[in-house]
Amino acid sequence: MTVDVISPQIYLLCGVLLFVLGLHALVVRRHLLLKILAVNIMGSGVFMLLLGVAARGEGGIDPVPHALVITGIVVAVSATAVALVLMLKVKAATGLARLPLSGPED
Amino acid sequence: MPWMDVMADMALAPWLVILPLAGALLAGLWPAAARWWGLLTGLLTLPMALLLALQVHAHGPMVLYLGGWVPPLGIALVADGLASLMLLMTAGVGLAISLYALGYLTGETGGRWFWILWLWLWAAMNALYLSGDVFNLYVTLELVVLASVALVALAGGAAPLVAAMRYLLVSLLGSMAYLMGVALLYGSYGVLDLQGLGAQVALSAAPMLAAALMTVGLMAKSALFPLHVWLPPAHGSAPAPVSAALSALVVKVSFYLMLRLWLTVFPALPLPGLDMLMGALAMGAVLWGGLMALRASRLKQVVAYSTVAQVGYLFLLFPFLRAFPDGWKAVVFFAVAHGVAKAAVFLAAGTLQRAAGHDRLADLGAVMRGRLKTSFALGIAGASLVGLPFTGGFIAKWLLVQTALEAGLWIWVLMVLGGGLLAGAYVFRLLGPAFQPGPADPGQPLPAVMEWVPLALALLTIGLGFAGTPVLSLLTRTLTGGGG
Amino acid sequence: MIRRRFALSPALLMSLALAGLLIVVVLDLPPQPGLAGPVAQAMDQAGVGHPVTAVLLNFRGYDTFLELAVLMLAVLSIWSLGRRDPIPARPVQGPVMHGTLRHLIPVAVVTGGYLVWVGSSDSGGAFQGGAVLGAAGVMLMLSLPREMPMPPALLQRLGLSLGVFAFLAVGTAGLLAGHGFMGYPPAWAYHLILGIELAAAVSIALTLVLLFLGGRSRKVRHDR
Amino acid sequence: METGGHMLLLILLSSLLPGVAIFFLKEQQFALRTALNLGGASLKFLLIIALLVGVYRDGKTYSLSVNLLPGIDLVLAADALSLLFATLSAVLWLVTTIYAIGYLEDSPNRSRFFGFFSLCVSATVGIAFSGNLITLLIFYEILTLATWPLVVHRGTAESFRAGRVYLAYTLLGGAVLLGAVVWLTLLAGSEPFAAGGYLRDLSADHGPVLIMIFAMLMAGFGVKAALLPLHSWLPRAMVAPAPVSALLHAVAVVKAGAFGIVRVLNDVYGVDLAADLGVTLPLLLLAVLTIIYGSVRAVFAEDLKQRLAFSTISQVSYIILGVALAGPIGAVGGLVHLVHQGVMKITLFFCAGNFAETLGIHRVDEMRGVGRRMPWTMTAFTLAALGMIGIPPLAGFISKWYLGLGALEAGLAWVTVVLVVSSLLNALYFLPPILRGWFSRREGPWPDERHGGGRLETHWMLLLPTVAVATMALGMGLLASLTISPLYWVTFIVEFEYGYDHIWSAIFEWETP
Repeated sequence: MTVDVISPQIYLLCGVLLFVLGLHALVVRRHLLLKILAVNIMGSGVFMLLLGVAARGEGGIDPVPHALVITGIVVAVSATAVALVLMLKVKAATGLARLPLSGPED
Repeated sequence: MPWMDVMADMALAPWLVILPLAGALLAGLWPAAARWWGLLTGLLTLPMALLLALQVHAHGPMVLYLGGWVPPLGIALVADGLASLMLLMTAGVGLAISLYALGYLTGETGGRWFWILWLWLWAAMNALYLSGDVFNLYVTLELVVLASVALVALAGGAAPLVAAMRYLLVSLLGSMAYLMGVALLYGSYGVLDLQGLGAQVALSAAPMLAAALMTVGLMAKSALFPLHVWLPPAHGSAPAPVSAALSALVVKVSFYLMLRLWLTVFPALPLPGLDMLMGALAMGAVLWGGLMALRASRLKQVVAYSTVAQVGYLFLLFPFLRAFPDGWKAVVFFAVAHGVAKAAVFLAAGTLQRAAGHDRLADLGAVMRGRLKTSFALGIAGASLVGLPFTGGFIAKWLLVQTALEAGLWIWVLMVLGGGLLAGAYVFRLLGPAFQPGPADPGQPLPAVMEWVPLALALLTIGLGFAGTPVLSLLTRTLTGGGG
Repeated sequence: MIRRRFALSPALLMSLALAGLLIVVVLDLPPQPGLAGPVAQAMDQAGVGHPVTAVLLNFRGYDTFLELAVLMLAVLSIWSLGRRDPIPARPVQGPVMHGTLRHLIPVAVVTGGYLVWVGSSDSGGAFQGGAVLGAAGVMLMLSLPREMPMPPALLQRLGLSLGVFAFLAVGTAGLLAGHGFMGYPPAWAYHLILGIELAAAVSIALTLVLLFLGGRSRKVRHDR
Repeated sequence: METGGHMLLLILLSSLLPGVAIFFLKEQQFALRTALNLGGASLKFLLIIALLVGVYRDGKTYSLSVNLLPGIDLVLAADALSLLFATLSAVLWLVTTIYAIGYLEDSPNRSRFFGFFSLCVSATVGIAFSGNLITLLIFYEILTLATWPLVVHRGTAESFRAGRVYLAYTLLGGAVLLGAVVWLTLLAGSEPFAAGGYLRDLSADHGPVLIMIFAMLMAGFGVKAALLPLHSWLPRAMVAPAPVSALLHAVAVVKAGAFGIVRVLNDVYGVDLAADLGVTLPLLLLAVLTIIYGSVRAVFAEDLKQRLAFSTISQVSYIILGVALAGPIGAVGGLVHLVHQGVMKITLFFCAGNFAETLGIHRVDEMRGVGRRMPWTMTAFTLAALGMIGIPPLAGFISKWYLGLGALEAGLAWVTVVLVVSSLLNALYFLPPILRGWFSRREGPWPDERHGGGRLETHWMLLLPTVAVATMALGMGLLASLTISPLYWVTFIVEFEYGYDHIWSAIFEWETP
């Protein structure tokens, strides 16, 4: 009984934790691969939060957040793939898999 | 008019998604004919957008339930005054960009990718403007980001690639923040449609946090100072049609979404400090963008920094919204006027760059004298950026000053007027080379369309100078939130 | 190292503050059933038996349609980046890999197909099925790049756009037939949804493989 | 109210369309360009004559309005004051066009020059016919846009510097003006100009705000009118070609500023309200300061065009002084000086241009003996300069006479002292060139003689306009009592503004008590 009540809350908490972890890494890490992973971790956090939200209802599991998560995962996969290829292109062009500290002004 | 009654029953809104998307798919399948699919799309979409705007103006907002499923279960397409105005601007500028690209991209294999990605971008922007659902908006937003990142990277070379990467990461960060906001909203109210959320959102912690996350996320996407770093290299080094599309249209997308959220979902929320924060950043953008535009030595760099500056005005939205319920209309008119003028300036810059073979400002005099139509386009559209009379920019500036004065917000009056002075300084600097002594030389031979399209857009900015009343009246047909 | 840790502290503080805010808000979310009720009520007109599939392919079919579009656009974006490096060839010696693949791939195809079909009534669907099929494709690419014939470009593009095309065609047909954009006639809903799911699964599988390839091809091209 | 709006539109288009067409002409298409220039200028002149006939003989009203924003229209209308300014612009444009064609013979970028020249005149006429403050603001800003290319026309580093300064001042002025006009529109709506103003009802609640707005409006218009702290763009803008200096200084830019001030004082605030708010006295003081300052600087300027520029700074403030006296007689003096100064100053600039173009004379000390070499030009110069000083019966005397009477009427006798001092200073800077020109003997060759050996002293296209405007300047003074004279016209305007049956009744009112 207690487990049933608590478990959605744990999903919610873990979701928040993943989101913030990812956010922190995205800001702090400089290697592009780590940044891309960080975005993915943020995404996982939100998805977990959504699943936790879906499990709270009294009228059974809410299917809409599940559908949202599936859509969200696909979107995240697409963006990740583009980001990875772009990272490789940046590495090929600049020799570094990280962004220069300030923008090139000219 | 009888045909107007017939039109009233027709569902036009879906076609504004179907047409460009079909164009994009066909262009992807037959890349060799991509340019013609692009042209066809532009020619069909503009009248459709015009009809939709007339329809909305005559009959009020149109809401279409997709698949017949009424929200909150289904997703609605909402074509109201705001959406149809943005669609119309996109269609007008989009057609101009397409026509221009026909001349600009001849014989380049890279041109094919431009057409495919550009049509995708167009479809994505239209889908976003019409969407009435916070999660669906997230998906459309990602479509816009992917298409525009690919367009930025299209130029190749280190600077555009780094800019594209930076843009993508900032956008993804923004998307995640937005998505977190969606999750919080759904967790609080169990619905996703804008109207349904707007009816329920009341002052409490979860929607406040959601609003903050979504707003900050979208702010990051729209290159507001100090998150603008990727913009000048991206917009400055891309091919001219891409620069025009990015600066004139894509920048407005996240602005639109922010406005939509605050009009429909969050009107009941006061966010203390947000207006001042946004206003301060806007001020920073106007000053920094203006000063950098004054310093830049290349034509397209100047124009790109001008975009950084003008994005600042868009964020006057927050102080205005807080002070004055109708204040957003001035900002929307500004967005439209800027869209048309900036597209004209970027396309004219592209023509001059092609003709001269470079875009070093100091050495452009001969080509500017040799290509009068383009120089005039640059001058007229530049006047609109400054806010000189008989252009849309003047009406926009008037409305901004009027709104700020009406709300008693002196500091923004000063900012708008001062920003106009900075714009004046860099626009006249752009035009300066034309007046240096020397011969007139049209430079490389170019297709006529590359001269006529910027001029047509510049004349459109003059048209906007007389369109204040109809545009504002269209904007009164905008759905706003009930405020629970 | 110590200096670096000091430099990080503002970001850390911000993250912690956000975490605190989020936790407080999340734990305080009011209990509400979400859309479980409306979905359950509409299931008899949905054409499929599983609520998640009904949401994905019918109630919020437009989301799914745009999501297929995102996938396709990702591939196009990657192609537009124009990578010219070849796929790293790792021909595996010995019978183990080949033998495994020979058994695994038919299983994956059957499993993927089943997942698509079962999605209408149970857990599963185009994405799950497409993902399994895509995984099979990725394995093939990893192990047999030299022997694997790549389909012609037009076929690749067709397969890639199949899902979006099918969705767009059905959606537009609904609009023209008076059921509204993205609307199905209730009697046909099941068949149309299954058709879209199949087309989508094929596109998704192909897309995943192409995303994995990341714009590379089997041969080095020297046209840059 | 919409009667005859097309007339006003035609008058605008008669310079706008030829202007746009001229831009796209090739440099060597001399005949077509000249035909467009002169055709446009003559057409505009004839149209304005027709308008005058329509207004005064047939009693028609002309107006045209185009909607800009809800409640805000772009209004063109013809009243007496606008007709005065428009006629002045049209006449002087015609002569300046002829002069410019002769002056710029064989110089590069003539199509561009005449294109912007025509835009400039269109903007000026637009200012003249503006029926409300917003329209005035719009055309005022367009004027900025159209004159900058003329200032930088020569393309030298110096002209770009002058252009930058010009832009900095005028754009800043435009921004302040925009703020003021928006503010006023928020308070009072976009009312048409009305004799006596339309703000009386607001003064009770919004007195301080109205004063603030007035200050902003004066700053905005004061930039172009070269009021004291805002004047320093003008002498620098002298790098422009002589016809530009002539047009900018005589009509377009500085007069647009002065005209705006007159409009605000007469037809927006109304003289009574302005006097009640206590804003006329500071304006008067500023005008007085500018008059003295400009004259003093002119005395010390050795470059002829610089001297004329500082003289302009001083003389334009006579107009402002006149309306700031807040009485009918002073207003007559100010407004009539709008015309008189325009004609006299354009004569002087034409002469300066002739000296420079024919003999290479740029400095006052180079003018020795020029009277013998160029007697016609020197006569024109002398007439205009003596007029400026205010020697009876020349035009400038009439202005100063009415200004003096106006000052006495307003009980500000000290202003007459200022007028006298200023006239002395005028004499101090105008007499030396006249005396040198006529009575000194030239030693050695001219600095740069170009038009030698012809029957005329210089190109006929330079000489004819000069003589024509000099004759006008003379005529305006000698024939001031005729019904077609500017004085009569101005008297009519002022009677309307102040609601008198006859201007002299004002004088009697002032004399009898």
